[in-house]
Amino acid sequence: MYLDFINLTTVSAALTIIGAVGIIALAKPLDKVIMFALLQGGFIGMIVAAKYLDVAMAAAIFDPISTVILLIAIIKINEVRKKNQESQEEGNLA
Amino acid sequence: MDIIILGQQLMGYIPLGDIVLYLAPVNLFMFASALAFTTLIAISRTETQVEAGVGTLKDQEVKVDKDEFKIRRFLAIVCGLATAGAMITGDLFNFTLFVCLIGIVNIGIVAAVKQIDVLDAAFQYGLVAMIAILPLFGGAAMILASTGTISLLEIAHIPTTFMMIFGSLLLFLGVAGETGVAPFYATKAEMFRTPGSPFLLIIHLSSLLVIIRVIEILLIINKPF
Amino acid sequence: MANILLNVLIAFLVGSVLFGLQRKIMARIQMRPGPPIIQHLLHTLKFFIKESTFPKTAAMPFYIAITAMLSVIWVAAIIVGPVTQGSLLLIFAIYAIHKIVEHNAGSSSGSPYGKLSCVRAVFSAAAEVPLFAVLIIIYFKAGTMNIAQIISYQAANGPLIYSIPLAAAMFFVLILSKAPYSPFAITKGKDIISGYETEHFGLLRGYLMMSESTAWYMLLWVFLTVFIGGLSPLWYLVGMLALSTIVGFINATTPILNPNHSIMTQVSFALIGIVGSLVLLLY
Amino acid sequence: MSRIGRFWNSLATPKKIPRFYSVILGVLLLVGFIMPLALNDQQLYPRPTPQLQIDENDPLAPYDRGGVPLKEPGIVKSQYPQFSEKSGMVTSYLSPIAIGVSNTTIYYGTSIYSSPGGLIDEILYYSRGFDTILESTILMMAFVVATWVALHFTMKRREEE
Amino acid sequence: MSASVLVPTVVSPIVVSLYVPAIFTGLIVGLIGLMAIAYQKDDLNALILTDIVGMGMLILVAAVGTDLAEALILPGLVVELAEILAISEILMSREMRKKGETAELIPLPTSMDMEVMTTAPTFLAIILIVYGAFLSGFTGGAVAGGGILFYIISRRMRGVPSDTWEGIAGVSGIAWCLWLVGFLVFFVFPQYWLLALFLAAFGVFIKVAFKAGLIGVIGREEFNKK
Amino acid sequence: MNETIYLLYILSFVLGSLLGLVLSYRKYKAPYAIGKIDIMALVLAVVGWFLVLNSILITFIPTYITITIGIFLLSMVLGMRPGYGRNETFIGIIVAGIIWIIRTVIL
Amino acid sequence: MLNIYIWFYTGVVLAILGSIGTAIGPGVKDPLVRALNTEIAAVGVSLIFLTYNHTIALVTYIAATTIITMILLRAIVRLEEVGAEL
Repeated sequence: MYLDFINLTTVSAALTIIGAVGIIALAKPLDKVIMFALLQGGFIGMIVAAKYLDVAMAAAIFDPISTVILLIAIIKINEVRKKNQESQEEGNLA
Repeated sequence: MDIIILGQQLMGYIPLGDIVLYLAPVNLFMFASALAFTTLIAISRTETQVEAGVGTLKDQEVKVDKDEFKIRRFLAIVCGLATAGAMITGDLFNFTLFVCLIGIVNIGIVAAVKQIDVLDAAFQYGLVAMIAILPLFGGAAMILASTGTISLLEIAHIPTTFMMIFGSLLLFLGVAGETGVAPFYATKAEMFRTPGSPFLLIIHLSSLLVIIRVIEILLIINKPF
Repeated sequence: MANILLNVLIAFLVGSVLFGLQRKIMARIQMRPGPPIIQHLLHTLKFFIKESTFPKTAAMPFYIAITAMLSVIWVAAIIVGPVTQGSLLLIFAIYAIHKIVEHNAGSSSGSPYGKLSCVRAVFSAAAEVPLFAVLIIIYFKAGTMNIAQIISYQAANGPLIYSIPLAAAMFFVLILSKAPYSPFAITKGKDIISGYETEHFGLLRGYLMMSESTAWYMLLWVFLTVFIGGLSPLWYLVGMLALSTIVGFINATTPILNPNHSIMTQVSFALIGIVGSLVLLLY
Repeated sequence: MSRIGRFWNSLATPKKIPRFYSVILGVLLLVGFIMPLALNDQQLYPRPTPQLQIDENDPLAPYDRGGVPLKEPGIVKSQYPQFSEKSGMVTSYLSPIAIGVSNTTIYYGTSIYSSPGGLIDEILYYSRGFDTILESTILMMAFVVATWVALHFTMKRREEE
Repeated sequence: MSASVLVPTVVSPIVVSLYVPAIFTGLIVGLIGLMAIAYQKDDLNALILTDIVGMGMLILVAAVGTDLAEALILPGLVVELAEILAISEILMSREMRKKGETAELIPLPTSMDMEVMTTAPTFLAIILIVYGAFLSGFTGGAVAGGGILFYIISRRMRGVPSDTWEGIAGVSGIAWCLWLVGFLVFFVFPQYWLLALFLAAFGVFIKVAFKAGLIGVIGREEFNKK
Repeated sequence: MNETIYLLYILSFVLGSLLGLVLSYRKYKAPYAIGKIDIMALVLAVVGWFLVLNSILITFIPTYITITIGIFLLSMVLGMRPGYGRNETFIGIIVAGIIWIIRTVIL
Repeated sequence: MLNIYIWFYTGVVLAILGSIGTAIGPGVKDPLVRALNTEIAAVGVSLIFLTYNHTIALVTYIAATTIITMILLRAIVRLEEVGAEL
């Protein structure tokens, strides 16, 4: 009878909360992006449970977009930081 | 609709669906003066600031260059119109939107300048303006929740509850932040150090007129009797 | 129409003479002979026959229009106040526009002194705006914004100055901040020459000074009307003389404050006044 | 006294203002927790219980407010019905595509009602149209400001060098 | 479907019972954001935190739970977006002026050979734009704008001619006017409400979509003045 | 109507001070006069203050005319150049005040 | 009906958790981490919208969040590039 509680809504709720905790707890940005996918997955699940499929579709399309934007930013920022560090070391050497 | 607001007979109203603009003497006066100043701004050129040069005996002229002049004049006119609108609107939410428009345009007017200090002040003012949208819309929403309407003409008949007082306090703080009045004035006064007096006028004009208007609105919402 | 003209003339003359009186009183307190009482009026008139010049750096139509604007708004204040006894809120709106004009008269010339005065005007507006709370307190007490109704309320229930003394004190601070040489007069402090008027010469200066006198008269008139009630013209005159004398005493004996301090003092006054008045009202 | 003076001076630094403002606002928000808060249930434009329409398999859920497109107005409870003559018509309107979609599936109500016509459009464009003017003007002004700054400074580096 | 199911006379009891928790959530979220800003020394972090404060506002408005509340969320959302856009630009401009223009020219990662970047953008952008056009209005504008933005940002092609830029900005200005006309038609000629509706819906759609798209162009940082 | 009369008073005050100022600059060259009393000014002051405070006593002229004249006269003394006309004004006020007190007490 | 409560309270938890995470979470000194953490609160707010059936607002919000994220990340990257000390 406890199995009754396992439906789309509760599973998605669990997913989102795991995702949220994961995003906060993991320090590395790339790990965060992975957990972010989990969070988004749970969120879309909930919208589906509410039977608004068009909203779920929009959310599903925007999900990868935000992920890609996040990835671009993370790659870029790592590059910038590496370069800054190098130039700083060069400065130290000089 | 024969309504008396704060002891003033309405001189007329402009219905735009649920949003009704009303014209009472005070509102009309402030509306007219906002428009008058806006016209003045539209036809004026800017002043040239003369400052003592460092290390020489010569004076240094600080001018507003042409690009900057155009954009700032445009924003100033928009700000003037928004102020004029905020004076006569009879709808709480409409008012908050006018105030937001004033806030963002004010930031824009000073953001076009080159001095770092002024830009810094503009940014800090922008931060306050952004924070202020919480009390601004939150207050309006709270008044909506407790009265079921956001038309000032209707709220004028509804007895005050604690929630309305709280909402109106939030609203007031929101307007204070969005237009930068005491004691959040420092950011604003810094912005006035840049040349371009006619455009700066509108910043000050909007904030003072909006404060008067928000006092009127607070009195409409909170009825002491 | 004639009535308006009459009141404007009275306001201008009385305001000028009161300013003169105030200077005289300050001078006497400071052991100087001081100028004749009529001096301020003569100054004002003198500017109308002086040559007008315009700075090359000024923001043009604006620089001139701003003086006209100042005159217009105070004439409007007289129409709202003594002539038609309209809404108090309107007078405060006019006061707000006065602040704006003051600020922009300063900045439109391009002079650094005017600019400083302008920055200070913005500062001080921040301090004077809380004093608008007086309005709210009056409304809470009298239940109306209409000057005529406030007068009749006072005729029935006694002057408001007894029931809301703190509001009266706050309003007095507002009046004080508009008086020349007052501790709060940072926009016209002598460290920035004549503040916003520095670069207005001749006719324009004349208009500015004329409007200032009118403004002073109107502020006193509002104070007397709102807190003491409808008086006969003679008693208005006596009240205005008394207020000007008190202001003169204060101005003669206090230094001008640093801008930040001036504002925060006023804000503190306002805070104490608002909280105190509300407590009194609820109590 | 001098400490007060210094405090007053510190309030004049722009950088402190947002912090100061947020502290004041925070204190005011704290007051909200002890206020008696309750939703007045007599609201304008009330909507059915959440999920009610979708559970009844209404193809237009959750925005179905009745009415026949172009013929009969939908049900709206606006503030001043006397000022909007065609009140309810926009609510009931469905564009031809929307009608097609609604006949196909029951899960696309949101899309149907955010294409031209529908309740939100009625509120946003008709009864509270002025709000939308401001809203999009705000967006436009923010955009004007941002692009001006961007074009004149943050992006235009190559030519200047 | 009875009329009471379609539109009840009062707000449903569930919404009323959820009001207090929702308001408290809004207040708590706002409070956390505000306190964090109060302790924050860093301007950029303060800017990010104002986003949280804005969310508090959205919750407060949403909690009313009527159609009107939903219509009021949209302006709030737009205001938040607009202000973040303007203020972040000012912050950047300030810092760059302070530092004296030492920034790199290329904003995107130099080595960005991800598979998604070559295949996904066109597809996603087309879906979003078509869907956005179907939705129309603000919602549609935001959706389609997001699509355009994503497309522009992930394309390799660099350099937007100044004319194109001004052209797009001009179109969105015209769309705005279109939409004002629509608004006027609603009240001046109520019998043409359908025309007004379409003017309004598509005017706003075009405007918002292009504006969002242009944000993407700013994001590409490259601007070639020809 | 009431206000017109007050305007009249104010105008006469202004004109009187103006005249007094001009005349006193003509008459006195030294910046100060300590202890000296100008008989002419004394007469003006006494008459002026008398007329203003006790206008009722002169029954054959409307009061506003007497007050206007009185204000004109007293303001001539009051408006003299700095350092002059002070003592005269005080004496005038005292004399007129005594008469006023006597009048109110007796009548 | 239970579903509504689950959505609502999950939304509440996410919004509060997200804002706490944004305010004082581990490593939030890095603006990138902070900006990422705001996404949690955004999802929380979305769920609250879903509870009240504000679906059109929800769609708009999802799109707007993406745009806001992009604006914020752009600012972060740009400032990092300039080497700004705020």
